[in-house]
Amino acid sequence: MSITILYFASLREALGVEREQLSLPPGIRDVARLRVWLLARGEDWAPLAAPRIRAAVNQVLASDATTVADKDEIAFFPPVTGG
Amino acid sequence: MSITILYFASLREALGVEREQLSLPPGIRDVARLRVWLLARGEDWAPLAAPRIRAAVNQVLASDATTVADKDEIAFFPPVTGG
Amino acid sequence: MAQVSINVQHEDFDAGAELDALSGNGAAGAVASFLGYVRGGDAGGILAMTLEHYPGMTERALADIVALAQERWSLLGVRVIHRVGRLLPGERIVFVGVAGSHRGEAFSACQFIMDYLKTQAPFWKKEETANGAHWVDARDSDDAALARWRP
Amino acid sequence: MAQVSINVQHEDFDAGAELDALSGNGAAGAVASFLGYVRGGDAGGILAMTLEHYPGMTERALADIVALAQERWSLLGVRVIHRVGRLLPGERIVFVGVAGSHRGEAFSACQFIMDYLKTQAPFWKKEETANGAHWVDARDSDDAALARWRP
Repeated sequence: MSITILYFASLREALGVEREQLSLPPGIRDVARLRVWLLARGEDWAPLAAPRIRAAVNQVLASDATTVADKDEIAFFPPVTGG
Repeated sequence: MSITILYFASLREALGVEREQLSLPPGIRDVARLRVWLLARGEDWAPLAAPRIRAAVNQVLASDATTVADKDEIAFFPPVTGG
Repeated sequence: MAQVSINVQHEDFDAGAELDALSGNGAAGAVASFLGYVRGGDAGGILAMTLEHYPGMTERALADIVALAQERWSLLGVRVIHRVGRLLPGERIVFVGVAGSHRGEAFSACQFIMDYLKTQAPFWKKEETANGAHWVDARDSDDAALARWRP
Repeated sequence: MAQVSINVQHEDFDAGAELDALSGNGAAGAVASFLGYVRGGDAGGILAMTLEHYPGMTERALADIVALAQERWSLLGVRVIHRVGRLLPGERIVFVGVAGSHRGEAFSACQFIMDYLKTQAPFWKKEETANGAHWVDARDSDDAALARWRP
């Protein structure tokens, strides 16, 4: 399963990564599992663990339970501050 | 006691009067008494009796109990519809 | 202290310029505004609208309304323009703009001023249609809008 | 059907022209609007503000927010412009304008759209001050403002 992940704003800067293309092992079926898998890559990814970090799947706000599927575009970002 | 009375909008048109200078007899101490006295002048003044007609004394919204004094500017008008 | 400016006039005005002035070159973070127009087109076939007012009392009533708003909210600027005389469909009638540090107070104060203006400021509208001219009736919904600001 | 137009852009815009377009030459009686600015002057010594966004999702989120407003109120026109990139103190950031037949629905929908935009649309602000640059924190009061629209 191949997905794209985007990071924005302070999270992007903390991780030093803007975008990743990843092949996921089977079983990463939702946002919660994806986040655990991403964090398991090492402590550089710790900023992603903050509870305030939001997720979007295919450009729609997502929850932990939102399904992740092949070719999805997943984004992680801090609370928004526009307007 | 000498006062000025102004009439506005539909009331002005119904009465055919825009402005009056009047000398009032003693005892016309408030808006309620003034209205009764004005109405007593004849049935042409009946439009002034409608409960929806508002009053102002010296350019401030008034109630029946608002005092009327020498040289006051009194106004009668229908509910406002600006904006 | 908020900068307050109130005008009752026949002439039209430039709403964009009024908004720019309210922002104070960034001193305010938020500007909420309201514009009322003479409805035209299909809306009841209005040919023209004449606004009568009570000179002197109008300005005083508007100043009192703005002062009430300033007692309730911390505002950076308030601008009220109300036109009088004969206006055509599509023309601006009223502009109320409020500048504040945050949007909540700007929105609330702008709506408060409009609700009070609609029920307390001595303006009267007379519509001309193909069937003649008639004075516009006051709307109960305007009294209801006012009521929610009362304690 | 309300006329809806949404833009996310770096360029500035003419708020007065946007208001004129919303009034539809008098088809609408009421236009409520909001303008947000980069605060300047004394307000914390901001030298510049950079707005980052999530291209694609931003436009979609704004369209969803406007659609929600249209489900709640009968609107004649909605205009949303949000700027991105680096902006200086006093510059406009956001414009939301709503045209309706009456002021109540225009005010409510404008405030609703701003409250949702502030909490749901993927924009992020980074401030530059003399002490360096930092990301602006989300405000709890924005979540509170959103909560009152929920059933």
